[in-house]
Amino acid sequence: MALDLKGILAPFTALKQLGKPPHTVAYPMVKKPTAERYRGLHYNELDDCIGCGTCSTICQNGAIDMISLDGVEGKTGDSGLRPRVDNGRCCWCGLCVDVCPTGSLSLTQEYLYITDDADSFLWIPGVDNPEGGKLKSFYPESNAQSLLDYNRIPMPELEGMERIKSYAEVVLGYNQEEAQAEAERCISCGLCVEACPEHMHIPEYINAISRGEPDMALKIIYDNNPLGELCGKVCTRRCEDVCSIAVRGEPVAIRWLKRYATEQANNIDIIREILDPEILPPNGRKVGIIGAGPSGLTAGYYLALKGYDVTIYEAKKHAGGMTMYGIPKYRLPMESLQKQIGYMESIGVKIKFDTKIGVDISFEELQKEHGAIFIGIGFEVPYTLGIEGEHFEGSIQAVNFLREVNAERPVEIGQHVVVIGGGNVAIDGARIARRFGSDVTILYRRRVADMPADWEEIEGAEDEGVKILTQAIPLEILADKNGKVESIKYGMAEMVDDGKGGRPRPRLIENDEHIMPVDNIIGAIGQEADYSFIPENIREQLEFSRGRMVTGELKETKLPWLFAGGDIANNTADAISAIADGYKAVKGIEKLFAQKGQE
Amino acid sequence: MTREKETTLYLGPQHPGITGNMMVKLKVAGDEIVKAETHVGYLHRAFEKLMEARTWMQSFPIVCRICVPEPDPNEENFARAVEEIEGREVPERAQYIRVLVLELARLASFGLWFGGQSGSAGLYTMPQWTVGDRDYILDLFEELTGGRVYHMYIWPGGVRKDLPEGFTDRVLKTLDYLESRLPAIDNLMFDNAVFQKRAQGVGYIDPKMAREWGVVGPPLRACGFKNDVRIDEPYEIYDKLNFEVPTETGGDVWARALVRRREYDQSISIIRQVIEKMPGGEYYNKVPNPLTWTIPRGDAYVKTESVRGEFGYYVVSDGSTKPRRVHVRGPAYVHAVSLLERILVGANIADVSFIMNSLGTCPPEIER
Amino acid sequence: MNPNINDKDSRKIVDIIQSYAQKHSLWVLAYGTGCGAIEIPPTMTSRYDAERFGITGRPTPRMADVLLITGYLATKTLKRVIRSYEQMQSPKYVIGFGSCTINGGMYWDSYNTIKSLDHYLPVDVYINGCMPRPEAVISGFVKLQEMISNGTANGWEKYRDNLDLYRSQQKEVIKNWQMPDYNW
Amino acid sequence: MDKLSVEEAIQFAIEQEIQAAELYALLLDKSTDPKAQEIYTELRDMEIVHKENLESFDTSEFNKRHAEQPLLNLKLTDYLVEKTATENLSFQDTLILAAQREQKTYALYAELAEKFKYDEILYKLFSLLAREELLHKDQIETLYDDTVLSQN
Repeated sequence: MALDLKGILAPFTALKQLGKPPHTVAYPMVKKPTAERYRGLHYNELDDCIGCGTCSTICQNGAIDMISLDGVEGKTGDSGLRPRVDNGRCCWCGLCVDVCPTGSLSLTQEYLYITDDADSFLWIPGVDNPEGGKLKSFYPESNAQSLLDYNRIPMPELEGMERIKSYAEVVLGYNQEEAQAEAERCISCGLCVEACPEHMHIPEYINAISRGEPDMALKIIYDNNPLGELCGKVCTRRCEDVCSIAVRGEPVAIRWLKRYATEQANNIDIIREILDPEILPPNGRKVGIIGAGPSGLTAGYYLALKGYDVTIYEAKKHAGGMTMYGIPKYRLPMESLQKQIGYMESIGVKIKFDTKIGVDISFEELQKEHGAIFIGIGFEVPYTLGIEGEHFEGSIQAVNFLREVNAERPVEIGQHVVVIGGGNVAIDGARIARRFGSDVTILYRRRVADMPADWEEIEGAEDEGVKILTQAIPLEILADKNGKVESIKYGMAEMVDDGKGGRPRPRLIENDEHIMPVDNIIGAIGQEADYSFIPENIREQLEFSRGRMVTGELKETKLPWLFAGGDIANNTADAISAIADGYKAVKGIEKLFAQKGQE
Repeated sequence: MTREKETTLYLGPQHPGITGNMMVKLKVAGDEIVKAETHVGYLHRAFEKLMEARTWMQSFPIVCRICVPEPDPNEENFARAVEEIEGREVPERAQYIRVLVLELARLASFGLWFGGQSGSAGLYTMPQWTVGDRDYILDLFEELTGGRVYHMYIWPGGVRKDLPEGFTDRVLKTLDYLESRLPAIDNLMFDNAVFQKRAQGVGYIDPKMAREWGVVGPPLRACGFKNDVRIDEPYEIYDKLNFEVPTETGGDVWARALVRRREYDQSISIIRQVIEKMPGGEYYNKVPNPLTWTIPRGDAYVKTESVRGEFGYYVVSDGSTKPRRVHVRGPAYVHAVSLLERILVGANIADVSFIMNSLGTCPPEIER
Repeated sequence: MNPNINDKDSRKIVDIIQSYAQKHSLWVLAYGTGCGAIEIPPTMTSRYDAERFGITGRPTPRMADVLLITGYLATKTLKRVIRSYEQMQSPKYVIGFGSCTINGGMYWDSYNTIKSLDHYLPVDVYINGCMPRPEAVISGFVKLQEMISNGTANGWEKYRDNLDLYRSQQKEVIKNWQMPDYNW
Repeated sequence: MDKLSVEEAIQFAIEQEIQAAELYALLLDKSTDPKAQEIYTELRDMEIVHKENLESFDTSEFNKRHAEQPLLNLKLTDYLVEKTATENLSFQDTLILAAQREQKTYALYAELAEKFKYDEILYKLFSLLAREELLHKDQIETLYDDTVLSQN
């Protein structure tokens, strides 16, 4: 009988397995770490999160809802909400991470969540795993990996040196393709609506543009802003400051999109045709508005739509207020403003030009004639520099300078110009002076980052060759023997923190003085209102604070029939706040008449 | 031979031999099947309907759930259909990575098939080997995509993330290991007389019938037809690769097993070629904002060769942010519903799961 | 069995020994109900080797202790699952796999799947994930073992005691109820 | 004023405050600008509060009161044109006037402190008063910085 040698030896081949490392993972004694990209439980960096809710929107499982948490306060640009994930819905796809505009949301290498309670699977990332940041695994490592587009479609503009040859509009505007592409970047989080003083329906009109329906967008814009085109050109756009895309990229060009939508209707007839406004029959109630600036026009427009008999009294030749006389034509062309105001007049707003209250018509008369009065006179009187030598010839104010230029009256300006200030008025003054061919330097007491002017304006000014000298405090204006400005003496400043969290304040450094030869000095440090047209007895009944009229929620003053809005009644002093004031005052005036009717 | 009394036998849905959640109602005379009727509907989740309520990007995580053992062809198909309607270019590197993922998925799926096919013949060692080894491929997937089974990696415009550093080296190492295991697998399964005897002549599909019934994939190739989407209508970069389409003429379980075994070798070779030729550059052609992303009006039908055969997606867009209609054509529907009923007639009860495995039945994909 | 098994003080020594034995031989009903079933083969085979814990698959409900609901349940499957569950011998346990069993998961708006498994069956342990990794599956079993040893895995008793409630909820989704009565 | 008791020193300071309050009250009466009126009212009320504080001043609490509060000292008054108290000052001029008045009072107290350096208590008292004035000047300068110089 042959010995089955193979049969005997074959089992011993198993011995060769002895030296090998084990194939079996001895879990749970040995825990194999998950991959660096593993998509496990969520983690959220609560401080970075702005509660935009995009994760909640993209989640196809409806697994994410936004809740308010203790210790998380809502503020501008932060809804105060934070995502909560239902782990009984989540499929760990990570789309929420890919669309998170701030990059605060991530998935972790942690995956275990075992319990006997089906109701305990609601998971607040960042609260339930505070240490999760160390285990972050799935997150967009760069903007390119995110699903969102962080780069703005560049706005076509005139080239810097080309611009200063004329007053032609600098910004050329998007075409349809560009507008649609830019509008598609919006994630409709709505943080901008909160930041906008007028709470315009921003995501709605942007969505309409992205669908290729600018007419619809125009309707949405006119819903609460009758000066959409003006805002589309010159708004201070606080909406873009809080845009959630801006956390990691460039904000959606909300202003340019509004501009695109409003410019599609290029004459009054087309606007009327698109909007097809419903004008209520006259109700016999008369409202007088002092000042045809943005706030007065807004109030007038919506009141007229509601059947009120509205008359606006304007001291100057044209309506628009500071937007007409203070904003250079290369930003806001005359035709654009005329078109918008013409449309308002076409629906029944009456404007009396060259009518100054207290001169052409007395305040008392006005009061007698109208059931309610709205004051929207704006800040037109400039503050002086308050330094020695301001009275010399050649030292002027930007507001006056711009007014003269916009009114097309002859203005003379020298070769070397210094503009003092860092607001939009100063930049406007500087850029206009450039168009006279002057060498322009801006003297500003703080840093460029502190400038209240729009960053695009500052960039535009730099493109046009305006020099900016920061942390420079004007000390004295020196003149030649004819009393004409010859040079300016300025000192350098250091920035000090006031300990209250405000912007740092400049403090003069002693004995660091310089002298700059100059032909003209344009002051643009700020403006105030002139209340002298209001009779003394009425003025005494009103309340003022820091140069502004104190008004309530619906812009009502201490006197029930008197309303105020615009720069004189808000702290922000820009067109959109003025429009918001006008819009609020409409509600206030309606309420007033409703109460009157009841009595 | 006297005709035995006919009995009705319900096989499944809860039955260890059935490859998933479905049921076969058998009429048997003794051990011989007289009539077979397949019952499905246990896994219907209404994918095609759900996608109509989801945006294009939201549809992407859901498609991979259609076929559990091999999700990637679904992702690739959906992405390619969307790209075709929109006219979106896909970077070359992304196409290479896609093929790498598809072929790795094929290997992983073969690992399950080896286990299932021999397991249903009583060779219980095999699943311990091949399903265990499949896990090394899943580890690679985890490293590349962040997920073990559902990768959600191939998406419209390219792939989601770039290859991690040194990833291709680890792929090659895993391939070497898998190849080193093949002699043992051959020894246990393909050179095993018991298995050969068991598989030969069982579940025979006539070549004519295969054509008429729309059989695809390995079952079709086992009938002598050299049909493979990767060759017939090359997608991604398959036309730049050099590989063979193995065929057999037997038409039975054994022929199908041999076809699969040889495809396994081909897949390994494809992955090696892909890694060798992998170009640099971009891996993702960014799509617009997923919340507002619209696809122009149009439709597209795209196909992929999955491990079980031809997979097709028909996608219709009405120009909105959501698909108007997505229709999925999977191989399992043909194989496991109508074809199975036919070829089970005359087989033994013990052959049911054996044949089902050889057809690559995947119930979740039948139902969707 | 002692009906007060979750009252630790009154547990008899017999129960403690019994639960010790039970927790080390958890036999699983091999019924892949949903897509989570794909992670069962790796768990059971050589890489993660759940047999180390005495966990192994069984072909029929009558042999099994644990019913794994591996993901979504279509209403048609639910009927079979209920039948399988009722055929299992007490004590028996249910493990819910992944998001779908907790709150509907991916298919939360699908017309053909159930959303919350515990409306229809008493679930002892839920494992998070879509789908759970083999490690998570094992952790789920470990959790179940713990619950068995301290006597809190008593979903089957809950089912028996609240049969009417469960039955009414089951019948809400299963319209053609043609099943034999649950016979203890 | 070569020798001075503490009580006399406090009395002197109180008189200063009264003078200031009277001046502001007078200007308020004559002003017609509501913005300037508001500032005058505030300044007058502030001086009256100071006066009251001084009246109840307790030398034993001396050290306690000497709490350090950081000074900003924006030095605005150094280069702004000097204003005189006339009838109809604008809002801007009112602020400048007030800041300059505080600056002057500060200088006065600083001088007195220097003069009575030999008397520890008097020195401390005048230093404290000087510092207080400087703080007021800070407040007014900050207001000026916030309102008038909002864009500069």
